[in-house]
Amino acid sequence: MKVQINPIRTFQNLGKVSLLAGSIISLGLSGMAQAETFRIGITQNNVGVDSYQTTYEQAFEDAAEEADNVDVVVLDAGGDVARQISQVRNLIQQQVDVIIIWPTDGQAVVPAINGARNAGIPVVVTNSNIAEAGQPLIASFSGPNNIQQGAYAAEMMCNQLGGEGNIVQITGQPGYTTAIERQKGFEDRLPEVCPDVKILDTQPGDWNRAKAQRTMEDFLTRYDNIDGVYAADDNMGVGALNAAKSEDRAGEIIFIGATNFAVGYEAMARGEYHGSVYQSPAEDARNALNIAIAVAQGKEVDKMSYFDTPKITQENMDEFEKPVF
Amino acid sequence: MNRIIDLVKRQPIWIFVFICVVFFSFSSPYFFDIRNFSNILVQASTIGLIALGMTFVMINGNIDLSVGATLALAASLAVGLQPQLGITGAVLVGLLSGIVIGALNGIIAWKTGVDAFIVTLGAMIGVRGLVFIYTGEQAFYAHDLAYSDFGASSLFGMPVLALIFICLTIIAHLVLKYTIHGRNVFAVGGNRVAAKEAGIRVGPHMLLNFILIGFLAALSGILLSTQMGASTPNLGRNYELWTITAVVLGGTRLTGGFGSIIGTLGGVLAIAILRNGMNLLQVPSFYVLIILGSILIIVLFIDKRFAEPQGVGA
Amino acid sequence: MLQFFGKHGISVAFVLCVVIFSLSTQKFLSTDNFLTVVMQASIIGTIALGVTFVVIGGNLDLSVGSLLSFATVLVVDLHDKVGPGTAILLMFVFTLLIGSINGYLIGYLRLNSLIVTLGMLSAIQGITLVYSGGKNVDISDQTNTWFAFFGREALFGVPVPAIIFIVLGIILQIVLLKTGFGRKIFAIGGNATASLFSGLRRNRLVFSTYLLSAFTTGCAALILGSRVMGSQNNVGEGYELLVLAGVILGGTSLLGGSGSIARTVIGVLILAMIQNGLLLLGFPYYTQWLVTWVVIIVAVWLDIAAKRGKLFSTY
Amino acid sequence: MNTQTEMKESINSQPEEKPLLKLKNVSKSFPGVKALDGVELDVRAGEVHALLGENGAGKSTLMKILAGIYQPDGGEVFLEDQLVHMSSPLEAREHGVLLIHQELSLVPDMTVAENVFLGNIPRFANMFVNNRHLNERCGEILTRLNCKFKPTEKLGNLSIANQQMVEIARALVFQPKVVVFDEPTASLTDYEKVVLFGVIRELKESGTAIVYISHRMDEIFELSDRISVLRDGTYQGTFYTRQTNEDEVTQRMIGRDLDADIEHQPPELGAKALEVSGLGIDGLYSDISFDVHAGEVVGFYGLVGAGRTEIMETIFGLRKPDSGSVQINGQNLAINSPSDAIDHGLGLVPESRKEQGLVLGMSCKDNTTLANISEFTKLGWIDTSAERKVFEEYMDKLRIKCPGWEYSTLNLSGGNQQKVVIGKWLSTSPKILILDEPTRGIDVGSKSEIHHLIRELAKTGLAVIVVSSEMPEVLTVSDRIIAMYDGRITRCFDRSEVTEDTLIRAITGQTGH
Repeated sequence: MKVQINPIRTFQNLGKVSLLAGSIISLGLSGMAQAETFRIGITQNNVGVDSYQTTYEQAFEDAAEEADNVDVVVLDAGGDVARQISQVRNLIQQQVDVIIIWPTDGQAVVPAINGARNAGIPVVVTNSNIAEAGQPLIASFSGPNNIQQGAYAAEMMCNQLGGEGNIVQITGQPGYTTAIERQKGFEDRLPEVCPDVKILDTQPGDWNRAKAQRTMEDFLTRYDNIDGVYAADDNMGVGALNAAKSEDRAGEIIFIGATNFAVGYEAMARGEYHGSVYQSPAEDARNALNIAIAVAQGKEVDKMSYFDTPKITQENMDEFEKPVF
Repeated sequence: MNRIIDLVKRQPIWIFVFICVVFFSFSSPYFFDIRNFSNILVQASTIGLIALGMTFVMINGNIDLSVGATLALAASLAVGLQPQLGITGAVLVGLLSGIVIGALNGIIAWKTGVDAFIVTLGAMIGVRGLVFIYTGEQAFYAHDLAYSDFGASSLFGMPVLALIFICLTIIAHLVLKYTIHGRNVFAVGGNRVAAKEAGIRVGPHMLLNFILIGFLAALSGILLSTQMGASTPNLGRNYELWTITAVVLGGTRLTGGFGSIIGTLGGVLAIAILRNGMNLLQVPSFYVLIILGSILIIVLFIDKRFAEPQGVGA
Repeated sequence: MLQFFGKHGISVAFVLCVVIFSLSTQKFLSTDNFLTVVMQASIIGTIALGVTFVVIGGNLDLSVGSLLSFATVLVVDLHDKVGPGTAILLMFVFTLLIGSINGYLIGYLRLNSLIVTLGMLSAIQGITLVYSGGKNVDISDQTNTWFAFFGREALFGVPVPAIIFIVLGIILQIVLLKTGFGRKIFAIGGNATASLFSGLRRNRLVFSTYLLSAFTTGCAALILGSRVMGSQNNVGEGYELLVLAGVILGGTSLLGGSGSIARTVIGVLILAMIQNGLLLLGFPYYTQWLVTWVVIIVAVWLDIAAKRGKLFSTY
Repeated sequence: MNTQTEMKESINSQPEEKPLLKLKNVSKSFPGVKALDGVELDVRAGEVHALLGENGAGKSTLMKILAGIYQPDGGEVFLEDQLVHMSSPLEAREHGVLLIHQELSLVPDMTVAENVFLGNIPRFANMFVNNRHLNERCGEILTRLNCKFKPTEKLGNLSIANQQMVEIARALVFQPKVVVFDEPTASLTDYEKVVLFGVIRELKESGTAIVYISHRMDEIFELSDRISVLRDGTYQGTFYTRQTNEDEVTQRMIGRDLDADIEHQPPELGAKALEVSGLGIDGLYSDISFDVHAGEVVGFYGLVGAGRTEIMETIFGLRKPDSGSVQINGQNLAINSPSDAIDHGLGLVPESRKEQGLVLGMSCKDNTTLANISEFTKLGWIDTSAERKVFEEYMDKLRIKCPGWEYSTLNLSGGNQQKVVIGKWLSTSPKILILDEPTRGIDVGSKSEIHHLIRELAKTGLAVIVVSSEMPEVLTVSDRIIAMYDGRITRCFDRSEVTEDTLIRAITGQTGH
C-alpha cells in the first residue's frame, strides 16, 4: 500500500511555496490509512553528507512503499547528536511502533534508546552499531560487520604487499562507531596475517574525499616510503589515490578501501585501486526495514543481523555490479 | 491592553512564535500536546542556556564565538573525569573549565583591546583543539547510570532540564532588568566611553559577562551530556551560529546597547518550535536548512523596516 | 619596537615560522614542500582574496564555505552533463547569482552582513543538497578532460592552483591599491556616511564586493573540483572561519577601511605552514588549532598595540 | 542684550580670592607632540573661569587631565590646597571635579534618569536598582534645571539641546566643586544658550567653580569672570574679563592680528544657478522656495531642528522630497543621489565633518579626490601624480597645514580637517556649493579664514549657500539671509535690511514684521 508521498518529488513539482502544504497532504493521507499499519520512525545520521546515506534513505523509502503494512517517519539528525536525541524524543511522543536509529555517535545515543525502551518502543540500530552498554537495550542491530570489514582490508593489504611494507591509514570521522570498528578490525588483524607490515601513521579523513586528499598529501611529503594506504571508505581512498597521482607516486602504492563507491569501482577497473569491501546501501536499508517490521510484528529476530559484505578486488570485480553511488 | 500591544511591538518575535504554534497545531495532530511542549523546552534548553549568556555579551557590544567549543570541553571533562573524581567532582571541573575559558576570553579582550569577535574566533578554534587533545578524539561514556538518569528525570511532571532552563531564564531576566550589573550591561553596550568615564569599570564588567557565558555554555554542555550519558569531541559544532541567530531573532542589537531576555527566549523558542514542527511535518532536512536561513533573513528585514525610521541613507 | 612589530609583525611571523620549522624538520625547507604548502593554501587563499574586499568594505561574509560546496558540486555535476566549458560558465553564473543575493540584501537593503551571510550559510547548504539530491557527484573520465588543468597540472613546475592563487592575488592587490574601485572600497569601509556624502554609490560598491567574493569562491571551486574530480555536499563546511582567520591574521580590520591583499596572502600561508609544519613534526592535526589560536590573537594584538602606542588597553 | 547687562552686574559680587583648584607647571606629551608645557591655572569657588585657545592649543588635553582621563607627565594639581592625583574619571569625580563633554557622552537607548545616574545608580541590597529613588532624584534635578522632559523618557528621543541638559544634570548629582564645560554651546542655538547660561549662573552662585571652554568670544565675555589663554600648549596668562577686551585675548591666543572684518560689496550677480520651488518632506519641512544666483552667498539661519540641514540633504539627493522641484541652471532635474548632484555641479560640505565629511583613516590626498576620483582614473587606473598635484594646489590655496599628502586626516586639527573637506568639493569644480555649519567647533583663526574663503569663492562666480546657527557668521558672510522656523521659511532678508532683532524674531516664530 502506497501511502507515503515522497516529499522530495512532491516538492520538486510544487516548488518551495507549497512546501508545507505538501507535507500536510502527505500527512493527511497517512492519517487515513493508519488503521492497520505499523508506524516506523527512523532517525538517520547525516543524509547528504555522502552518497551512501542518501542512497540508503531512498532505498528505505522505496522499500517502505513496496511493503503493504508500513508507514514511515523519516528524520535526519544532520550529524548532530543533540538533534538526534530530540528526534528520538519526538518519535517517542508520536508513539511510533518501532524506532530505527542510525547513530550519530555510538555512545551518546544510549540514554535516548533507553528512553524509548522505557516508553515501550523497541529500537533497531542500523548501519553503525552502538556501544556495549547499549546492547541490552536494543531489539537488534542491522548492518555490516565493520570489524570484519577492517579485518578483510588487512588481509587484502597483506596479500597485495606480499607480506611486508610500510602503510598509512586514513580513518573515518573520529568518535563514529563505524570508523572505530574498521580501524580496530584492521589494526587487530594486520599483525596476525602480516607481522612485517608497519603502520607509519594514522589520521582522520572525516569520510570526506577532499580532506583525505589533503591528509594524503601531507603523508607523501612526510614519508618517502609509503607502500600502501588503507582508507576507511572508498570515497577517502580515491582522495588518497588522487593525491598520489599528482605526485606521480600512485604506481608504487597499494590502495585498499571499504564501502565500495562507484569511483572506487572505476579506479579498480583502471587498475589503479586494489581492494575494497562491497557494501550495498539498498541492502542495508531493506535489511533494517525488514527487521523493524519483524520486531513490530512481535517476531523473534537475531540480535546481530549482519548482511553480507564481501571483499572486492581487481580479480573478482566482474562478479559485482557497479555501485549506484 | 495597551501594554500588550506595546509588548508585541517591542517583541515581534513572539508574534512569530504564536503564528508558528497556531500553524503547527492545525497541521500536525502531535504538535499541540503537553508532552511535545516539554520536548520543545528540553530541545530549546541547550541553545537557550547559552543564549541567555550571549544576550548579556551582545548587549555589551561583544560577541562570543567560542561557546560551542567550550560546551564540548565542559561536557568531555564532566564525563571523562567521572572515574577519577566521581560525578560531582567531574561536573564541578566541567563548570570550572567554562568559567576559565570565559575568563580567558574576557581578560584577553579587556587587556589587549582586541575585538571580541577575533578573540573568541581564536578561542573557538583553539578550545576545540584542547577538546581533541584531552579526549584523543574519543567519545566518553558515563558508566554511572545516575548521570544519564538525571538527564531523563522529571519534577512536577516537567523534565528537570526544562525546569533548569526556565529558572535560569527568570534569573537572567531579573539580573538584566533589576540589578546594577544589568543596567551597566546596557550602559557599556550603548556607549562604552561614556560608561567608562561615568566610573563603570568596563573591563572587569565585560570580563564578568564573558565568565557568565562561559559558565552557561559549560552548564549547557554538561546538561546535554546528561541527556546522552556521554560526550563527543565534536559536540556543539555550529552552536555559536544558532545561538547568535536566536539572540538576534529576539531583537538584541548586534552593535550592542539594546536587547532583552524575553526577546531571546522568544528567539530560542522560535527556532526550537520550527525545528520540532518541521520534523512533525516531515519536511526534508534539506528544506529545513533553506527555511531556517530564509526566516532569519526575513525577520531581520522586517525588523529593519519597522524598527528604524526611514531617513537619510547613512 | 612596538611600531615595528605592528607594521611588519606579519612578515616577521612568516619568517619566524619558516625558520622554526626549517630548523626542526629537514623536510620542511624544500621546493616541493613549499609548493605543497602554497597549493594547500590556494583554496582558502583564493576565497580569502575576495573576502578581504568584503571586509575592507566594512562587512563580513560567512557564506563562502557553503558557497564553495555549492559551486564545486555544481561544476563537477555539470561537467559530465554539458561538458567542462559550459559547466564552468554555468557554475560562475549561479555562484555570482548567489553572491548578488548577498550583495542585494546587504548592499541595497542594508541588512546586517553577519546575520544575512549566516542565514545564507544555512540556505545555500540546503540549496546544494536539494540540487544534488544529497548525493556525491563525480567526474567519470578523470584523465581525458582539460578540466584537470585547474587542480592537477603544473606550468613550469608550479602547480596551477598555486598560480591561480598568486596571479589572482597580484591582480586584486593592484585593483585594491591602484584603481578607483579599490579606493572607493577603502572609503566606504572607512566611513560609509562620508562616502555617501561624497557621491560614492555605497549600495553598488558593497554589492560588487560580494560579487567579487563569490567570484573568487568560484575560482576556488574550480581548483577543488578539479583536484578531487568529485565533490561532497559539505566539502566547504567550516571554510568560512578559516578564510576569516587568514584575513584577520593579515591585519585587515573587521571594522573596515583598512587591509591589504598581500598581507592576507601571507596570513593564509602562515596558517597553511603551521598546519604543514606541525604535521611534519609528527604532532596530531588538531595541535595546529591551538597554535592558530595563539598566533591570531598575538598578531592582532600587536597590530592594535602599535596603533595605540601601548601594549595594554586602558578600559 | 538683556542678559549681557545682568551678567556684568553679577561680577560685582567679588569672588573669593583663594583658589579652589590650582594647576602648577603641568606638562603632557604625546608621541611626537608636546601638548602642554608648564601650564598654570587657578580657579576660585564661585567664578566662571574661561579657558581660551585655538584648536590644538592644549585645551582638551588640559581638560582631560582635570577629569582624570589623562595623567600629567610633570607638574602638580591641587584641590583645596591638597595635592591630588586623579588617575581615572572616577577618582576625579570623587574629588568633586566633573567634565561636561563637547561630544555628548550619553547612552541613547537608556532613560534620562539612567543617564543622569550612569555609573552611580541608586541601589538597594547593594545589588538591585532602586527605580523609584532613581526617578525621584532625577526628577528633582530636572526641576532645578527647568527641564520639561520626564526622567523616564528615552534619551535618544530628546533634542540635542535637551541631551546637553541631561549632561549637566549628571554633573549636579555629585554636588561638584568644579565643573568643566567643554564647548557646551557648540550644538545649541542662541535661544537655548540663554537657558544654559542661566544654569551656569545658578551653579556659580551656589559656590561651584566653573571652567568654561569655548571658541566664542561673545559668550566668554558675557559669562566669565576671568580668562586664561593657551597657545601651542603654553600658558599665555590670565585676565580679568572686565579689564580686558576681545582684541587683547585674541592677540594672546593666536599671536597675530586677525584680519579686519569682511567688507561687503554688493555682489555681481550671475545667472540663476539654483531654484527650489515648493519643496517639502512630510513631517520635516514644507513649501520651501528660494533661489541662488551665481556669485552670491545665501545664508540659512534658524534653530537646530528647523529643517535647514534636511533641505540641503534633499537638494543634494540624500532624501526624497514629497513635493516640489529643484532647478539647476534653469533645468528641471531629478537628483536621486549625491552622485547625480555632483554631476550637476553641486557640492555639499556637511554638518559633521568627522562623520559625514572625511574618511578619517584615509590620507589628505585621498580625501581631497574622493568625490571625483573618476576624473583621476583612466580605464579604472588612478593617476596618483595628478591627484597629488591637485591636493597640493588646494593645500596652498586653502592654507591647509598638513605635513604631507600621505598624512592621515585623523591627526589634523578641526580647522584643517574642514579645509580638506572644502578642498574636496572645490576640486570637483562645482557651480553651487552648500556649506552646512562650516565653522562649527573651529578656532577663531581658521574660522575667519574660512569666512574669507567663502566670500572669495562667491567672487569667482560660485553660488554659495551657508547654513549656520551662529548669527555673527551669517551676518558676516551672507548677501541674503533666509530665516527658518519649524520647517518653514519665515522671512528672506537682504543683507542691508537685516537687524539682529528681526532675525531673532524670524527664527523663533514671532513673525510680526
